[in-house]
Amino acid sequence: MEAQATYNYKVVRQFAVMTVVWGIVGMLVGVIIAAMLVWPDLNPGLPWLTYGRLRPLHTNAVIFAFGGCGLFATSYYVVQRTCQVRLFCDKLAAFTFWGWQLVILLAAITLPLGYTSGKEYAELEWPIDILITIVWVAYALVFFGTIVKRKVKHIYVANWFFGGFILTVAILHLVNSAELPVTFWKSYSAYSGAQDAMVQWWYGHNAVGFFLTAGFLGIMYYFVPKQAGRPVYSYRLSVVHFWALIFTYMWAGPHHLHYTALPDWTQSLGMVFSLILLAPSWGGMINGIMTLSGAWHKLRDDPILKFLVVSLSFYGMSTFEGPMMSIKTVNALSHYTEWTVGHVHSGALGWVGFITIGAIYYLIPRLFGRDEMYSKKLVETHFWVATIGIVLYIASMWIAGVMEGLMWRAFNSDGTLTYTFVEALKQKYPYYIIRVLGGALYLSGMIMMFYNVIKTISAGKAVDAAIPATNAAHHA
Amino acid sequence: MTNSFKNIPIKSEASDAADELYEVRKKIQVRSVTGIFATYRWLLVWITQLVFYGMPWLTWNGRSAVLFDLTTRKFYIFGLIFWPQDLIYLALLLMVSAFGLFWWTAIAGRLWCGYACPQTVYTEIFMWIEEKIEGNHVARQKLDKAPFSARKLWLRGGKHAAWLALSLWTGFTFVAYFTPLATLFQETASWNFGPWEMFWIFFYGLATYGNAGFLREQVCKYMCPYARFQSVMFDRDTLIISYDTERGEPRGSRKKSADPAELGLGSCIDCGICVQVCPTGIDIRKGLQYECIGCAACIDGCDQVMEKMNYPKGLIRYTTENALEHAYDEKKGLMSHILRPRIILYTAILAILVAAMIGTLAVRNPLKVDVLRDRNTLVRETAYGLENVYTINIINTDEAVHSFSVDVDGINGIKLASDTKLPIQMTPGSTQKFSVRVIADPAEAKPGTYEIHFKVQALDTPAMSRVEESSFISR
Amino acid sequence: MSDFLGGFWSLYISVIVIGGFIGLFILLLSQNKVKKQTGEKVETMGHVWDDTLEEYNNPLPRWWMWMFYGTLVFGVVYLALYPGLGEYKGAYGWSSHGQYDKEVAVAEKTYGPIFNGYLKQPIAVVAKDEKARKMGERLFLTYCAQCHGSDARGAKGFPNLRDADWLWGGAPETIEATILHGRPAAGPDGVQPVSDAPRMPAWGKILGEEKVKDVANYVRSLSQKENIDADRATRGKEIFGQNCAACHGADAKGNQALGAPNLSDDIWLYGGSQTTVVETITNGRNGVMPAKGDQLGAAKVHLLAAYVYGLSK
Amino acid sequence: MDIIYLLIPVSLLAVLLISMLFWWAIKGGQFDDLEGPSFQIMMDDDRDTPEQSAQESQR
Repeated sequence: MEAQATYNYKVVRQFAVMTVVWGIVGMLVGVIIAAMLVWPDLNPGLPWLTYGRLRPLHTNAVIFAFGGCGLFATSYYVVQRTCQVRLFCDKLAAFTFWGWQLVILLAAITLPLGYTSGKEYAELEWPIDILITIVWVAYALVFFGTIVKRKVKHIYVANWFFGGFILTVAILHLVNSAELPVTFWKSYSAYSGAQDAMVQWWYGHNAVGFFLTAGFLGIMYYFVPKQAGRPVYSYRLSVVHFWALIFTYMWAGPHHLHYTALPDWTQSLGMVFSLILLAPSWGGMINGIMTLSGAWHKLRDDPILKFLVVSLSFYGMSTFEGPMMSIKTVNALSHYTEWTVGHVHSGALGWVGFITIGAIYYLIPRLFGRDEMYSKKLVETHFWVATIGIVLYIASMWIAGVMEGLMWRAFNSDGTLTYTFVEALKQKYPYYIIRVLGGALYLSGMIMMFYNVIKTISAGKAVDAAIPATNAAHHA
Repeated sequence: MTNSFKNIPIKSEASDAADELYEVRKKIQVRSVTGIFATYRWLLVWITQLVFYGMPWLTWNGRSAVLFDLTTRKFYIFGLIFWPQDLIYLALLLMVSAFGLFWWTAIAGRLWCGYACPQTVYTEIFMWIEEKIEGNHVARQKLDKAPFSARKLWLRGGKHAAWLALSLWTGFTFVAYFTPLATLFQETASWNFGPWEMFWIFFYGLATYGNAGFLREQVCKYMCPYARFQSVMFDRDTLIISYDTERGEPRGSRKKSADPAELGLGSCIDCGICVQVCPTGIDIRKGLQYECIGCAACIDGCDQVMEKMNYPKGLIRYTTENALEHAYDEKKGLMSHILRPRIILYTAILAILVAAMIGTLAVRNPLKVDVLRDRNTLVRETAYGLENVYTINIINTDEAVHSFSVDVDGINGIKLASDTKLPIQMTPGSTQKFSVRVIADPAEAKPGTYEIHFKVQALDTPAMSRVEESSFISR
Repeated sequence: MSDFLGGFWSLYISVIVIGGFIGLFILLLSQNKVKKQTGEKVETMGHVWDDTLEEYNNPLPRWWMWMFYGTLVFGVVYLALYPGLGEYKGAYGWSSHGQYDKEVAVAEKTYGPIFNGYLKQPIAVVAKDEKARKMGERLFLTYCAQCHGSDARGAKGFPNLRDADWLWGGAPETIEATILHGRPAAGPDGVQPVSDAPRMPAWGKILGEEKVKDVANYVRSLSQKENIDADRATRGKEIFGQNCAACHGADAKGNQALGAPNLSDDIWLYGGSQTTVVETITNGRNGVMPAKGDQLGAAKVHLLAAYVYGLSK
Repeated sequence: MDIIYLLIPVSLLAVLLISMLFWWAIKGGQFDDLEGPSFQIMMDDDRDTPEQSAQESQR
């Protein structure tokens, strides 16, 4: 028997560690700009550290660096384990790792310098867009190559979600980054006016829909059953909700542009399909949470399971809040207010953050030949600190958003507006402080995680698990 | 009547019978129960519903005591009037209730679900109506199976009519929090509700009717996110309704007189009452399940049977996992384990938050002031000195007329001039924007920016004053 | 006008949307029945897993299915009533323009009577009504304070409205006309004449630096006493007569018909120091008061005019 | 608005790709057994280290 065939854990290890690193960087920038909203003269006078430059760095860092590396790590791990075959080509996988780190590095340099294409969540300029496309094609090749040479006939549902996420993000990136380069660091979008806004927010919402939902549902469908030790509640539902989710999410973009110059029919379609999205999203939540029926007692003393269950609860809440907010009458109050920020962060910190943290806590011991994390107590503390952080963040932003909405719409007996914009802004001051506190708590949780991960790694050694030969033959 | 899905063996023979993907919900006819915990629950039902139905009827110097007037954006709660700017109190209230939730869940599990949640309260009332009209649970099961007849129509019709009446009254009361009751009665008399009022009366009413009449335990089993959170807050020292397997097993029915030890039986006589009284249709003897909403109906039911069998009560009781596993002697050690560091921490945080809320409400200043610098002219050079222009917005949220004086300090010799007559008189709940000029002697105010403070003071009540900061630019 | 370039696109959208709805209905419908496995494949089904699982068929909560159908049905009904399927305007005939117009009409209905009540009264009378003054002040703070300052004392280049010194005339009707049609007054089509040459022409090139200084000194000498260069002033008076008197009048009292300011009072729109006066003459000035008629409507302008008129009383 | 001449073929291609993928999935037996896969990942024990599984396959 030639050397025991093993999985390629090397690239998974690299991405897993970088997930925690970029998580801290992205959230640190987040806490800084949140503090800048409270104390505007916080930046040391350098143009690179002004709010305008750091905000895109924050969003790109937490979505594409933290979320991206998390998805790379988990998708490579899950596709190998469920197909019981090594990654398609190790060198290409290594290329995707170093390529993605290069993209992040370039973003960290160009965004503070102010090179931006001005499209939210797609601010990176055209040379980096091309690099992203190349890395993404390599990623697709590795992922689907592994699936093609799989040894298990059935493709597990997590791979469907990962595959859907990869293909759709490719289309989104290509269409939204269609821009005409003018200089090496400047380009202009291929679309203009309302069409540009429409394409941007079709991309914008589906960056949330596919990058931060379909991808992470893939993580959920593998790590929740494995951590709970129970199979997925209803495998059939996962198929129904997969196809319904990826079809309907594509339509939801216009709910970002209610009451704008977008034609009425587009806004109506955006609203209707966002409402239809409620059922498929909740299908995922039910499937995840019901997987734990029967393993409920494990929740008491397994902090990783706590992360996964609470992330599913936040997923349920934010995907209920989303369709409600996309209803035009509700949107009339919530649009442009902090309520949207509260909704985004209940999804981002609650769902995306917690499921990634749970998956990384699951992976690190296995990747480094350890039985469990260095300190389980620290994971428990991380859970509580982070949960309180999220509750502070979203509660303060919800209330600030509702207050802001009410104040903007207040008018006097003769029809003139009661408050000027700056008065509503001034009233949000205490809520901004609570938000900084919430963000700081969540960041401190990530730092605890980093310490815990480093201690686990130093105690363990890099290991590549073996591909079980027996099972493979049985299922060919 | 255990849940029949639980024990389907893995069929290996070929059959193309099709299972339903969706569970056809089996209607659970809950057996009514009396006992200490049932009385507590009905006590909570009475308290919460008296507050809910009663509050809109109360009036407070001429207006309804509790009113959330969305059109004018003023929220009246007895003496206090809240404006959008006061939503910080809502934030504090949310945090207090969140930590209250963490606090009692860590102590005794799903108290909220079992006793005070509207879903439980209204299901309890709807079940009481159902019992009064259709008889006990056995009669209701018979009625379910009974063929369609005049009597069935009469009973069912009566029940649903009563349910609908109560639901519409609930919807009406809910809207009465947003529109004063008096106007609401006029509108019902002439049947010209506003569109939103019409929507909310029927939507809230039908939601009550649907949730309490039909969905019942499904809301707790599938829909409620809190059901997921609270399980995260349990730990081994949380009081949970649990069946003492050690004492109860092996279960078996026996004659009252027989001595269980002889027959090798535990205390549980397998009468199944604990399953029949359970609103979510689970069997508590299978240990902790997330469907259990902690309503303690099974404790009451089982204790009644224990009394009849004159066994000691408490086969099913509030106890902690550690106590069950004899980590400590339950009789003596229970209390000390319940008051563990985690509970003390929660109590401390809760106490701070409640103190903060009451404190800030007590010193609440009904005067709000905003100072907005004119943005187009930085400084105006005049014969009598350097001049900056400000707009002052005074909001008097008090229910009395006040007159306010405005003065400014920050640069010596600084003067305030206003075209509006000061002190300015403000009617209750009014806002007034007026422009003022701050004049400084160029000798005193060298070029640069100075921090100045505006002090707005109610003449009749010293407490009602605000100091707002702004900047004076001189050239 | 329709949002579509041609009928094809409206059809294109409607087909995809309806196709999508049907697809979702079918997907949901087809998955309702769980078909049992038949024949030989069954033993791969009977997976034995270390935690012996007696649950085999995990049923789904039925309300989830009804919720899914519910949202689909709501979508169909909504798209029937509201514009969604391309050109189809929806049975309800709603449009965002329509909603805006309706809201403006409702606002008109509630506030209209208040304002129209004052529109009928002459400005002088309205100026005395305290309630009207308060409303006028709020309108002023919302629409005019940006340039004239919240205390209406103006700024460099924006007239002070409290000092009874009027460029175009202080009579109530002229004030109302100034606000309605702006200065320079808009023509019947509501468009104000825009000329690149400033209304106060730039005399710098024509007169040359020295002469400009002379005129500046003369003009200042009419109202100020200190640091006036007497002989420059006398020379300036002569130059003033030939060039500036045409608009500002021989006695430099100004001409309200042309909006030429009175130079003999010590009130200066752009500053009264020697340097600013020289600058004004050299480069000229082109102050424009935007027409507020269409934005605010006659009733609000009437109230504003009364407020402004009352300021200097 | 002439970007549409690029977008139409691209979207038709995408629709074709997706329907082929969906068709292959149905025909390729991906949906035949919808209970098995959920157990499958449970049986995949990712706890053991290479040495353990090495001895396992030698046995």
